[in-house]
Amino acid sequence: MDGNSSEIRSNNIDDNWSTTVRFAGDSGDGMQLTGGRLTFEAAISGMGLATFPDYPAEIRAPAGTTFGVSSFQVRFGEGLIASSGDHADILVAMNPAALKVNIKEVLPGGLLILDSSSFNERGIKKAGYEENPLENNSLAGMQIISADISNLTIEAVKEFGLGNKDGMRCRNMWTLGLILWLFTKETNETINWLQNKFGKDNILAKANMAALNAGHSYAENTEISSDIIRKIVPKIKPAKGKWRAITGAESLAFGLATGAIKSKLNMTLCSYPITPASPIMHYLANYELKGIGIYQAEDEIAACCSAIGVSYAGGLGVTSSSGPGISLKTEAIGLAISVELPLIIINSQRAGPSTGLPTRAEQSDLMQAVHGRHGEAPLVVLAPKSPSHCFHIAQKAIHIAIKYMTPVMILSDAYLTNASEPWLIPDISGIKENPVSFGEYNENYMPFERNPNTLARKWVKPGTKGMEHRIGGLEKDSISGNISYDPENHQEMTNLRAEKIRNIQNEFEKIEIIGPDKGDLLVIGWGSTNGPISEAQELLSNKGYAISHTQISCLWPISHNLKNIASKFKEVLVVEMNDGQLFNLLKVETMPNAKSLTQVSGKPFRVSYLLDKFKEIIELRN
Amino acid sequence: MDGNSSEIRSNNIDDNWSTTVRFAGDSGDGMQLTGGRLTFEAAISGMGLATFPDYPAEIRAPAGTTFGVSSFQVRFGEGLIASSGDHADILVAMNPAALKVNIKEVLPGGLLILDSSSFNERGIKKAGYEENPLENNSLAGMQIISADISNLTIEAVKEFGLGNKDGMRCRNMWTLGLILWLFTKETNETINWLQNKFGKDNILAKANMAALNAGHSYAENTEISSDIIRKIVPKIKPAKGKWRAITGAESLAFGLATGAIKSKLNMTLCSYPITPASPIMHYLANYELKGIGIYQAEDEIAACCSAIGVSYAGGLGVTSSSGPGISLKTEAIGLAISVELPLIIINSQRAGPSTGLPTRAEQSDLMQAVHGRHGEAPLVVLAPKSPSHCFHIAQKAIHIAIKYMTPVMILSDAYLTNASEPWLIPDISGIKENPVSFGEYNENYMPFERNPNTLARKWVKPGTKGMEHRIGGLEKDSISGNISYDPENHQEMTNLRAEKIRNIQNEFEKIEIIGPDKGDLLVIGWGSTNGPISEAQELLSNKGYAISHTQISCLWPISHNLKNIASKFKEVLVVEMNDGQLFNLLKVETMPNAKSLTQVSGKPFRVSYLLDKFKEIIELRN
Amino acid sequence: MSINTEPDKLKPTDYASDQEVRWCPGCGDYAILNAVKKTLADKQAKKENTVFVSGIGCSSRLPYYMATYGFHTIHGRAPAFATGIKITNPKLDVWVITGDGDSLSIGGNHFIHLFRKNLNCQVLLFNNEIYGLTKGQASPASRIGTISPSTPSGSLEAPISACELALSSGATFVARGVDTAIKKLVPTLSKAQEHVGTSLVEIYQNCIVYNDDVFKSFTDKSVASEKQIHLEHGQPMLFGENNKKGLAINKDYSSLEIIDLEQNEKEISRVLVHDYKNKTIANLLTQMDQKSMPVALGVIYCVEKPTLDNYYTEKLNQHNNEISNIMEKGQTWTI
Amino acid sequence: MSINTEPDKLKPTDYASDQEVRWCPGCGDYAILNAVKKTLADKQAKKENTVFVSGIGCSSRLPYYMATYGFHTIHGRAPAFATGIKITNPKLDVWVITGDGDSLSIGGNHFIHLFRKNLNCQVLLFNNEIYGLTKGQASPASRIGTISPSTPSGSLEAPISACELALSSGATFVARGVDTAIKKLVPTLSKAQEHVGTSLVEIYQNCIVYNDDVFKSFTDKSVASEKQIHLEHGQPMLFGENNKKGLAINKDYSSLEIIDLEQNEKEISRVLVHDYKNKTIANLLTQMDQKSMPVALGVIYCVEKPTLDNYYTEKLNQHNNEISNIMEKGQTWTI
Ligand SMILES: Cc1ncc(C[n+]2csc(CCOP(=O)(O)OP(=O)(O)O)c2C)c(N)n1
Ligand SMILES: Cc1ncc(C[n+]2csc(CCOP(=O)(O)OP(=O)(O)O)c2C)c(N)n1
Ligand code: SF4
Ligand code: SF4
Ligand SMILES: [Mg+2]
Ligand SMILES: [Mg+2]
Repeated sequence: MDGNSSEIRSNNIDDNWSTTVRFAGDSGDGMQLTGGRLTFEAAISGMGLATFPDYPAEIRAPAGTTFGVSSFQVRFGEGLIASSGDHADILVAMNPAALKVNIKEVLPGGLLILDSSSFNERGIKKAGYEENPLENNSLAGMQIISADISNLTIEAVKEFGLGNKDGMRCRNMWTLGLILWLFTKETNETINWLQNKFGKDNILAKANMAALNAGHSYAENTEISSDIIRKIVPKIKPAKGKWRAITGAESLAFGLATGAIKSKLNMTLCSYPITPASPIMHYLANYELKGIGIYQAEDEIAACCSAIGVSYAGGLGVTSSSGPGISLKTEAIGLAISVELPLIIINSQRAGPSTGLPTRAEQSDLMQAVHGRHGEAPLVVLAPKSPSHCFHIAQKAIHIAIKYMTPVMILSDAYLTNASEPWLIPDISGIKENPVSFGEYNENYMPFERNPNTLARKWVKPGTKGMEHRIGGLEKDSISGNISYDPENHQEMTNLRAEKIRNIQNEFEKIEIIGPDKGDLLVIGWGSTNGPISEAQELLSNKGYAISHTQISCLWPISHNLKNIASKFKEVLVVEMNDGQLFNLLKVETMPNAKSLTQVSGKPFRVSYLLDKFKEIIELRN
Repeated sequence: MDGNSSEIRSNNIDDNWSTTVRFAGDSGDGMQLTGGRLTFEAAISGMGLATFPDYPAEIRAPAGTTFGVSSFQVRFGEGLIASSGDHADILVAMNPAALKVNIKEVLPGGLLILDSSSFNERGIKKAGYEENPLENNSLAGMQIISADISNLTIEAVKEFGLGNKDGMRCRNMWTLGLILWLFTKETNETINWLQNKFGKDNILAKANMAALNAGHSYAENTEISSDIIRKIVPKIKPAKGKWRAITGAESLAFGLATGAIKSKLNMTLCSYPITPASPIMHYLANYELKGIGIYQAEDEIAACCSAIGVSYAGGLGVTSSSGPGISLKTEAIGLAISVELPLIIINSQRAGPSTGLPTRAEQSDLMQAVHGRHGEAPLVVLAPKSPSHCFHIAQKAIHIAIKYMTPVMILSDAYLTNASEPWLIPDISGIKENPVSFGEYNENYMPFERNPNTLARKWVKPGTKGMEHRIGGLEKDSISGNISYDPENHQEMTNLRAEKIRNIQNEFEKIEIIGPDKGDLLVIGWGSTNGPISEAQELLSNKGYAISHTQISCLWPISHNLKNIASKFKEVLVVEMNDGQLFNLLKVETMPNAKSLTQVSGKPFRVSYLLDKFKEIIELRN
Repeated sequence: MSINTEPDKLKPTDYASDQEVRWCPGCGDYAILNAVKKTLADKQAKKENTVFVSGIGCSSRLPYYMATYGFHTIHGRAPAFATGIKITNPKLDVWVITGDGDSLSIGGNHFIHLFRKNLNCQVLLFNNEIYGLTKGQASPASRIGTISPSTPSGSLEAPISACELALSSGATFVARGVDTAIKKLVPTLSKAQEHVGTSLVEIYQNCIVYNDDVFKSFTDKSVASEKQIHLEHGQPMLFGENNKKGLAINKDYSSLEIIDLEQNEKEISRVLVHDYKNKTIANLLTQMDQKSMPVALGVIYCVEKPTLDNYYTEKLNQHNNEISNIMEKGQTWTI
Repeated sequence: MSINTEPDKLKPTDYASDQEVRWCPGCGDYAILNAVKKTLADKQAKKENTVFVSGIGCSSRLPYYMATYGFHTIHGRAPAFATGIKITNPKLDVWVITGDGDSLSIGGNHFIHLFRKNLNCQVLLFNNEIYGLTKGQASPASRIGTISPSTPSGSLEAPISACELALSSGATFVARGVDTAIKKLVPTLSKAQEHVGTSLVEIYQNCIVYNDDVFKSFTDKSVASEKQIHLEHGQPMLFGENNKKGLAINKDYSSLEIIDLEQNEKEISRVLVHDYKNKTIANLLTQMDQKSMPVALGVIYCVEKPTLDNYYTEKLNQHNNEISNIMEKGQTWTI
């Protein structure tokens, strides 16, 4: 059941052209930036693409050590590009440590681009190698471009008076030049960008341009081994419009803001820093959007309570965190459920338990999201499946929270947060406005009277004359909202709270299936596993397998429809990055005979692994 | 599905003689004490008995108001007495408010004992009655003893110079005297007790004795209506030995202390006050047992962390709370799981969500106990089924926590905490000692190496020379315990943690079933529902129904045996005071076809209600 | 709840909700409730703009008894809720109701951060030096040796002073009152409400059931004049019968001392004049030992500083970006 | 981990574990780690009796680098773990390692209660005025206006002072040091370790990545003598070149002021003599404005009070009851 123990073979992604490039170096080496530039070059060619940065730990570390290596992977090509690639076709390693950490991510026969000058005794020792990997046989079977990138770069920028240290900073541009050449790309777009960034006559712009061109011409000139085949980037036609790359964190931030704006609410994200949830707070802080603010609280409990206070006062309260912080919010979320106020809770899941692996993705907080509170305390749990989908899920969450007066939890994860994909910038003015109608003066107001359709109580904010009332976490009379110790009332309120949430499945009646309506295998996934699953499904489907895929967005309440859908398949497989949590929920709710495929390694599934498992199940059955 | 809406009919508990007496009054009226005395009188007659105090809210309230009423119910008789009675045969109501609150708890035709002097205009109005219930027809069908208890008592104690206020304090003794007479009991035992309590010549002893005797003779002398039949208490022979009454809270305190003593560990209960968990802390604080202390922390998070610190340092760390406090401990419990230290967590469940109904029992924290943490974070969940069973469960929890180096959560509830039953005081010296063997110096010590049988790591406490090591919440190498970001190691550790807990089901292989091994209906319950379920099962069984009952003590891991056991019954019914939480767990784990019977009213099931439901299922099936 | 029938002038009773008050008879909370209602009536506070936010405890039930908006939240966290409320609608007049357990034990962190942030609200701390609602355990405000169910042989730990803690956390208004001294309490509450910033009013509140008479040594009528000093800004710190005693700072500045003016008339010059902007003296006033010194009541400290809600909303008002513009910032490409 | 090969005399490096240190190059944490090792070596502390307990943060990784016992717990809660450890085994020498975020933000409540309870342990607060590990957000110790990812236009809230907060919570030992001033830091750590009770050492620690040079205004060599005052109990509070400056209390006792002895030689009499038992002066020392005044370093406050662990274990030692006796207490009956 461990995706990582499957052996590395071909990428298996053979139907359409795609390629995966991985950049690795010290955090100071500018690998994220270089990867970003290549991503952009692919994007403007109209290709599908997916990127993922990979940090090993939370803190920086001495240069040249393995635990200081950070990397960035980008995959682009034709057709469906939903995952950032199982393995890299090309690895750029700026030093021995980067090679050591990342070599197992490269396909056999893949291309390594190395800075030979860093493979000196000191660098090799720092990386923990016993001997120089370029000199023993350990890289056999790989294609290697080993150039003295350091010196070639320093040489190229010398004329601008940059010292060695500053010169070294341009190594990434030299490398990018070489890679652009590999993909038969010119340097002009990047040069424009550099000039925009630094100013045309800036010395750094000039030095970086010189390094870029040097790398490009180095490749152009015969020095590169002739058996390295230059890859030709195809031209593809995606939808018309203005595009950008978007990460899950940005997409969530945009979605939240859009949802609040369309509801005509001021919004405050109340949060406390934690990896990997913080970027959402950082983005919103930076945007300085009308009516939208962030509040950094003293801890996660305060953050959650403040967010509830925001909603109580008639704003939109949002709170975000990851595992340890979400655990701390448990009690306060229970209050929000009890007083029936809208609240958005974002959990950027990371690998647990406890502090776990803070930078790694996992989906192991689902059970906690659904059942992790004391008492019968139901809420809504949604999960976006891709960076761009975050934008929709955030809006949907707000819509539900307001319409049903309920907390909604969004389960994102460390992968979604940082992964990016191309995004057609939406026309915000085209999104429907849906202003909240707060309760106004009404002589017969009863704080817990409900809308018979949604079972929602009315949202009445302080400041509304004549509607003064009290709410709290003690059990309330089902109409007046006054404290009630009556056993029958408690039963009724328990039922009402459950029913209100159960009904919300109507909002998710349409369950999108990729593939035929019936067949041999239905794969059910949720969240960030969408990438690898959809690719595996498409590949098998193209080969004639009767396989379908649904990635469910609403994890609680579970739609009854799912049962009908699943009943038309011989086998149902639930794929997730935990020990089988959705699988267990589905067993209870709908389908006792589903199977489970899990992985808890902090890393995303590999497409090739899924492919094998799917085939196995289908073939066994037939 | 609501046990409370079932109508009041006969007690249905017809096979053996039993009677239920309910005492109700202001908190100053000494009803708990009076009930306790009657309990004792029943106990020394060797009868089975069960008691339950019922407080409506957390705070006191003005005298004579309905929300100030507190009550105490005792049921005693022959045969199985596992629940404190669905309804009362006799209600003592010291004022109109007490009558108003409790009248619905009395059987039709039951006996009311009332203090007529309190039914004046003021008292009636304070209770919220429109008119005097003694004067309209509202008590029709009831037997009533309405005596001017206040004045009769004041009269009786006058000679000791007690003023009205102090005299009134003796009303409860007057009433007890009357009740003892009803059960053909003499006053001598209570007189002994009063003399012991106050000292023979103490004025209060004398006054109380006088009141007691006055009540007794009042009844003896013709004043009581002749159609009230005096109940004769049968003599029964229970096990030989020294007996006492015990509540769940005391029993847990004794069990924890015994477990620690037998493991040769110092124990600290680290806690923060909360209803209804506090009594466990209070008892342990009071006992002043060798090596056993309590530490009241600044909040529940600190309490849990301190308890982990205690275990880390080589003591036994215990932490106790109820819903809101347990929710706050979530994060810290995850750490205890990650570092694999013993820890006992006691959750005295109360009705939720949020603040809920703090004094009422519910079983709605089961899912949280099993799944309520971020990440894959398994632990062991146990539930005692009766006050005396708490003693065993506490010891078992300690045994498992130490043997497997794991946190164990004990799910008690507000009912178990306060309910009492007779208890044969165990011979502590007969309980096996099982001293912990801490890790001593070992050159090859690896902090996360495991015992191959239990998968437990070694417990090494600071102070042990040569064994210095570091632990923490980041993912650890599966042997050395050093921080590890390796994906495969994370998968392995996840599996190991899960497997260790799963194996603990071996500790609970024998599942006790009451009734035949196969049949029409197996009722599965857990925790404090044991009383009503066992009584209902016994009654139906006596009538020839093929019904069996098992009350499971280990809720996580779920024993595989349960599946086999259940497969021999046509129907399986899971009974619990929540929305079907164990039912859902069992569906996942073992038996997809079980049925569910639930109640979330903050009140225990009524035997009569269960009886009907069980019959219905069996008869429908046959 | 009828909007039209509101009387021209609101009386204290107009601020009472329709819920029956459920404290123990004789509890000091009743008096405080009355003082609060009277304060609101004095100010003719708008019910709809007034919000009582509380944690959990006997004291924290107060919001249910007010005819204003009210939020009975969770234990210790009321300041965090208040923050969310005020940054969303700074016009609301927010009163945080809390107990010594609620604010000094579980809620300690939010308590100190509220003062640090200086949210414009009032905190009424009902200090009965005990956990009332959970039946009388020792709290962090309990004196050493307090006998309680969790400390049957007396509590071990030194009590914490709410006022001192608040001062060190950056509080801008610190005051004290006594539950039943309603005539003094109402003006203090009134000043707290007027202060722009977080105002702490610590109210000594008698819990008749679990900690009866714990403040008797200075609240009892017979000793009140000798054991209480009522501070007035700009006035000398005099107390006792005929104001014949004064407070001065001792030689090494480590504490205040009592000057008996009857015996040392000349030392009047050493008597401090109350300057509620002086933090050093405020600290010393809150640290006075109840046994040997009087208890300082009234406004102990008061300074002005920017408030969080003002800061936050000012900043928010400067936010001018449109989402569509932000989305298009950075690298884009058009197809 | 061999038990037999322990050298006769332990060197600082003998206290290093086998784990590679993983802070950013140039981080102030390295210097503090060295100071800690040196302090232990100076005392020849037993590795097996020494426990480092930390929360979460860059600083909180320190325990992994020590060859003693170590527990890297959860964010903000190290004091609570330390409490459990010390009441179970008071012989252990417990060092709490924490950051400004860990102890002053999420951990504020445990921080103040630790001082209140006076657990016998050392708290080393690595104050870099920023959240390091989570990539540089403003912390409660950050100055107003700090630009960070969560405060892109500058932070709004006033910083909190760890030392002042500790003093008001009942701290019995408060000291300060600077990361790289290892010669001064080691003796301070040493005194903290010797103090019986909770010892706070606030260490100004430079985070080279997210808050570089924030302490430069007083740690830079060129200004150190003018901007630092090293306190010695019983010695006059002199500083500056040739000790030509002194600290005195101002007229209304509201703050300390600098006396330039070069110009006013006579005023030497006003210069305070450091008495580390004087809480008023300790408070003023911790409240000095860094811009106009020197920063107080060394032991600012030190008094003796009973400790929680001692109290607790003494009490536990008095527990003499046998469980079988207790079970039989109260009403029993024999059949
Ligand atoms: C999370 C949580 N922990 C504990 C409790 C139990 N509890 C309720 S009130 C209270 C303390 C009350 O003391 P205080 O704040 O002084 O208020 P008082 O009752 O004395 O007015 C406690 C511990 C709770 N409700 N929630
Ligand atoms: C419950 C919880 N909330 C948040 C975090 C994320 N987090 C880790 S360290 C840290 C703050 C670190 O700041 P500080 O204590 O000052 O330590 P430094 O890194 O600066 O040494 C935060 C917010 C966490 N690990 N756990
Ligand atoms: S327990 Fe104490 S504080 Fe609570 S209502 Fe009763 S007297 Fe008041
Ligand atoms: S981020 Fe700052 S505090 Fe953390 S290791 Fe790097 S320099 Fe040190
Ligand atoms: Mg209190
Ligand atoms: Mg920091």
